[in-house]
Amino acid sequence: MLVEFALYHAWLVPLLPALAFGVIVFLTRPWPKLSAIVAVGSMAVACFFATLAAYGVFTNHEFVEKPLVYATRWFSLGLPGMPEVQIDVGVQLDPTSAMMLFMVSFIATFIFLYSIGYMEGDPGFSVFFSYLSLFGASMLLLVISSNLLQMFVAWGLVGLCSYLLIGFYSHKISAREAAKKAFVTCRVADFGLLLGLLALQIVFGTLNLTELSEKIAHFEEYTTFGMLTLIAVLVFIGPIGKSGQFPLHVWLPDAMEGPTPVSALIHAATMVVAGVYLVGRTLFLFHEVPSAMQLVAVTGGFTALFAATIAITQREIKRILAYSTVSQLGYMMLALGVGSLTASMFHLWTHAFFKALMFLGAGSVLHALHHKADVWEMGGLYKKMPITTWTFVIGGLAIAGIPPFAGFWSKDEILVATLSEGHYVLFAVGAFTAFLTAFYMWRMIFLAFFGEEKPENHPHESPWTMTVPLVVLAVGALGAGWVGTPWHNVWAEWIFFGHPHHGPVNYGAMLLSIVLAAAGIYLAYMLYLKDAKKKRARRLAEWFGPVYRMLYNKYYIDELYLWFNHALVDGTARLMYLFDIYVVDGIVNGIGGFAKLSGDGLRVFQSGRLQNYALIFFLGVLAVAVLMAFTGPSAASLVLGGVK
Amino acid sequence: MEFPILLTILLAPVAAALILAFVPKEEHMLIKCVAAVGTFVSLALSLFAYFTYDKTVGGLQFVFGHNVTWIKDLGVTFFLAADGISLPMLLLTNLIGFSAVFASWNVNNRPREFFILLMLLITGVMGTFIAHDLFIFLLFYEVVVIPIYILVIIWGSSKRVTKEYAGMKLTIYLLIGSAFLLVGVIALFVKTTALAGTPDMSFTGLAQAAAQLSRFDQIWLFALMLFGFGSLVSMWPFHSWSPDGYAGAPTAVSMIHAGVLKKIGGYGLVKIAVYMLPVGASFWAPYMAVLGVCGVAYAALGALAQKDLKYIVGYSSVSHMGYVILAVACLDVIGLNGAVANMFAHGVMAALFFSMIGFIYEKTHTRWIPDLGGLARQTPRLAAGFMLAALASLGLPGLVSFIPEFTIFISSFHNYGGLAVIGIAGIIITALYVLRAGANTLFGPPRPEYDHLQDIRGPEMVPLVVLGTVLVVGGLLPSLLFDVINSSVVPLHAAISDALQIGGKF
Amino acid sequence: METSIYTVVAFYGLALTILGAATLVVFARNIVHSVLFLALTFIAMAGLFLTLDADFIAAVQVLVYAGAVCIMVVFGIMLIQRADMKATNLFNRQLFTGGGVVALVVALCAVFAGRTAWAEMVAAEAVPEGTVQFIGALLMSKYVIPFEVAALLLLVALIGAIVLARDEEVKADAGD
Amino acid sequence: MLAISLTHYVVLSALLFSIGLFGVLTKRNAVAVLICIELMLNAVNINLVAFSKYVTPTDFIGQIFSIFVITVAAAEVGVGLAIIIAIYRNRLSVNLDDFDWLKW
Repeated sequence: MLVEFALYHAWLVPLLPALAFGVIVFLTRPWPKLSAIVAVGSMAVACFFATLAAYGVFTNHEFVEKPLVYATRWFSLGLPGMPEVQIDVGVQLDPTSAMMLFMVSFIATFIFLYSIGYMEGDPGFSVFFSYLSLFGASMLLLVISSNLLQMFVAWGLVGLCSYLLIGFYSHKISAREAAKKAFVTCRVADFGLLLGLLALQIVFGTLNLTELSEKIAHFEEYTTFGMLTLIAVLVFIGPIGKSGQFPLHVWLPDAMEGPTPVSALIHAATMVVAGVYLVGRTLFLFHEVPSAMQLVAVTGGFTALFAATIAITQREIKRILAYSTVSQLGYMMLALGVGSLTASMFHLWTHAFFKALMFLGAGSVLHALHHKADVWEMGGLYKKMPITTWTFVIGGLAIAGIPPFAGFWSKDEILVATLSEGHYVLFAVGAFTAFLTAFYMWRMIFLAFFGEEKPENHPHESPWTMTVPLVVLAVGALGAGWVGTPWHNVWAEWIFFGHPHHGPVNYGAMLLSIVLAAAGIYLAYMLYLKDAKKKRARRLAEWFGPVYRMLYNKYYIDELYLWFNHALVDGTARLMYLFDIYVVDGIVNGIGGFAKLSGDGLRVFQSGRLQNYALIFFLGVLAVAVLMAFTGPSAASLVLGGVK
Repeated sequence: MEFPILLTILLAPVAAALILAFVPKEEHMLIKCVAAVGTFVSLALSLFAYFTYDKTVGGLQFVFGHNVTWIKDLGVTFFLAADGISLPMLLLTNLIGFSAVFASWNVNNRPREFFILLMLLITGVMGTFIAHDLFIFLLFYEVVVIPIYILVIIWGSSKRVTKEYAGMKLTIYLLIGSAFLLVGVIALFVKTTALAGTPDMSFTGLAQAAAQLSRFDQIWLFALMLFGFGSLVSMWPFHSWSPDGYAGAPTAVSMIHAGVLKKIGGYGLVKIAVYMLPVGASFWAPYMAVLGVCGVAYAALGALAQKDLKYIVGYSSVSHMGYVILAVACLDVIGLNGAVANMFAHGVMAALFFSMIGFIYEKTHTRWIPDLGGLARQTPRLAAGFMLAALASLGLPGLVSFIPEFTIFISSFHNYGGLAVIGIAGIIITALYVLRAGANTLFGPPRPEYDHLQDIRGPEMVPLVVLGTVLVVGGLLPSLLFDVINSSVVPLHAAISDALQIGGKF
Repeated sequence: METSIYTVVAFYGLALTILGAATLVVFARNIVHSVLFLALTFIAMAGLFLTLDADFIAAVQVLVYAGAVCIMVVFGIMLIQRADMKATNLFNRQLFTGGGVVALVVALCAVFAGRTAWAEMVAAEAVPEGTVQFIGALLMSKYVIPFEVAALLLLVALIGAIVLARDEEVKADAGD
Repeated sequence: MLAISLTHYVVLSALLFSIGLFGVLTKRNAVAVLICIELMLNAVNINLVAFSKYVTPTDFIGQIFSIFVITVAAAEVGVGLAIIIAIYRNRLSVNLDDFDWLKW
């Protein structure tokens, strides 16, 4: 009964946090505690409904083939009977969206809870929770959208929340600039996505997901140019920005300027995977276009490796995690690119748990160390912060891909999918990235939590509101992958594209990934913990000087963009402005000046002297007289205007 | 005879102005209250009209005075009527007019004259939107120009250009535009009268007679009207009055000017030029599209180079009007819908933007971005309003301007392909300059010299509340806006396409 | 029409006097001399009117112009010019342009004069003797209204002249 | 040959008028300009009286007209001199070159 209600009222899930946003902004803002209760409470209720809805979906196999869709008209143009454009808003529930609905609301609930402790005493406490609630609402709306435009709206709103939350410490110039960068970068990507949506609307006349998937399946290309290819590429530009794929990943590391719960929720677990989710939702489109699939896979694989190499050299704890997020998102894209929705969504699911966990852990550390972010300045935290440390270690094991932690199963699934589709190069890239991931993650863990204690630090364990979410997420990081083991893959039975995929268990790949992960951890152990005194790491960095510097400076991509932005865009702008004031306005003022000049010219006759006027008057009389004398009176009367 | 609602809406501010003339000039509070009541009556009635408009029937409603002959020999009647295109504009005028009164709450330099002129200005603008007679339309348009000039040169402010220059430029530009328009209108009237036999100045009458005009006539008449309405709507390259004019004008005038006055151009383009001269419109459409796109890209880049807040919004409004031109150039149902809706959306957003900038200027005495910063800490409500307007300006989904822009994009992408892409790319630049302005004004380290500033409160909140509500509600429920517009755009488009088929094009 | 030799001589003599005196009016450098030559012009003009059988006009000319106007101008000059009377009546900067325009006027008049068939206009009758009674009767009957208007005009001019020429201070006291 | 016809008077009148005009246009002294206007009016009078004699000898139109002209001329001189005196009192000058008040 209740399940039924939740299934058919799934729009309540985003609506509740949206209401919380309104309530906090207009009513409870002066009372921080109350605001927090409203936000967490509404999210918890939303999570409850989401769980029920997800339960309803995952107990009924009909929804796999035929998603539950209910929608209403948002607006339409043209004749009421046969509109030229009709956009619906509605809910589309299928296993993928139900999974996301549950995951987002679940993680959001705990991160909201965590924020109560983390944001304690901040002057913008209520505002923070209002933003968080708005974000929750938008993200949940995005997840259940049945229409691409509706999704785009939610997509824009999560971008807005991301902007507001990154720039939450708005008095810091770095935060302000990071927020702006995030928004503008995503805006560039949204431009592509918007074009893609427009093309879809124009070609297929609808943006409803279900209708589109049917129409595209029966779409035959008549042109050689390939409308579908174009559309697919355009649509993919959106996820490139939102999910931090190369080359639009630059905003994501900077986004760590926001409070840590924000990084955990938005920039690790939920919003950044929206791009992956979108590609997953529109996989019917990409599936028709092999070259677009290729693009997705290559972009994903490259991003995974690229970000991992940068992460090796970074020093700030959240920055390392950010590059790791970029890298993991690359994995998800890679999985989509090779056509495996199963593997991609699986990784998305497990990643949400362990990455949120690690960010919250990092937040706990920062909270304890008063926002000292450099891992080299930490060390030995495990003694004072046991819960944080051990949950963080679980996260580290999960992301490195050590069985039976969650990350192992999903990463293995991706690698196997890549291999089985015959992408050997991408497989190699993925495998190497797995090694790098294990290495840089454990580098960070060894440096921050183990090793020698630094006397100037006075860490302490965080309050229960912060540790409870850590423990819950650690359980998730441990067990979330068990639903998709190769031996009994429940996950693949529910979430797939086309038909469920059941390959044989690939022990070779599994073994390889375990070995690589272990090797990475061991290497990190050797370099940073066991022989830390020998300063091998420093010497290594010196040997590879230019490479190290290039990695440390993130391949100078930020500088390139900065140059592009300042020199080209601003330069053109200034040029245009000068053009405007000197040429366009010059012409306008020139016309005005011409009028003034001719006035000045005629002023000579307006001397103000009586006799001068008399002279001119007589000249006029003479002219009329001459006219009459030499042309006759009729012509003169014509000139004089009908004087008879 | 039913209640003459349009006439009442039109005359409420006039009545307020008349009462104001008898209020002692020292009674500042009373003066402002009278102005507020006058505009509120109009606002309430126009809301009522908007929501009682029968969308299923469409067409002209609330007809008044179609049989009140005014000038018999010219066929002029005092014909007031509203349809789905004029109602949003009327509502917009009143929303902004009402907010503008409160945005000028702190005007203490000769407030009585200020508010009388403001009331006349609002009346003139409303008149243009509900007139269904071309002569009356032009008459109300001329009523608008004079108060604007006086308001700018007395209550304006001099920055890069002096307020006298700004006021002069604004007025002369508008008058030149209207002079060309007048020539076009007279030529149209003379030609249609010759064709139809009896003089008729009503829109419908002119349109019916104009259908028989030759293709050549339609083309040059449309060119005149395009120039006239184009310079009014700040179509590139006839836009340069707009940034200077707004920068020089007092807040309320900037609000009304950017919010609604500019829209008279777009409205006239749709409801007069395109409606009466469809063949000419289809000839000029590609050129219009090019000018529209030029305007979008050019003005967006221009805004990027600005450091004065009002100049940014001034250029931004030129850029947004580029979208309107582009949409009108599409000449289809989606584009025309988008054009009208975008005018509404931009009006609300620009008015909110200008009112917030007005408050910033009033409090800090500067609009120069490098001198500002960190205001979000000292004046959070002001910052919220500013950001709301900024986000609407960059077309954030969920706010009122997104769906209109989206419909414009559909239609222009469909009709003009690559050209439209350049226009759509404008959203990136828009985001860049809007966010830059917002960030540098509101965020960053707070400045100690602004610590004493008071946040907006009381009457000053009205523009934020009224316009902000419209921004959000219009964004969440676009059908509120589009159903009304659509009910009149569909028949208008049907008339156009009929004419085009007879004209042998298409 | 035949004219007596005396009339011819009188005409040419008077015409030369008029033109000569008028030229001297314009070219004299002393304004008082100009006025004296003006008086001479007026008197010669009165003679010319006699040759035109307009004795009444001739009388009026002598009375009004040579008498009243000249005296009035002299008084005016006396009120204005206080210093040396030499070089009080010079040309301004547009001497040559003015001369050019005048030359054009003369030329044009010549053209018109040459073109017009004067002889056709001339009526056969002669002017009756004693014009005064005729003019008097006409002024009191047919032209009575213009006559009265002229009287009114003179009255207005009289008052106007007094008001204008009054002293500033007196005006300030009496007026505002 | 010796006959004095209408043409003679007309030519005389034209010449006198031209002299007067020349004076009006070129004299610097306001009084002189006034005098020259009198010359022009007199030239007109010659014309009027001459036409009265030769064209309408019995109607006296021209003569009566010239009486009115003389009346107006007298009034004009009176008012004109008054104006000149008033100006002189204000500006201590009757030099027309000093005055360019006819423009704003």
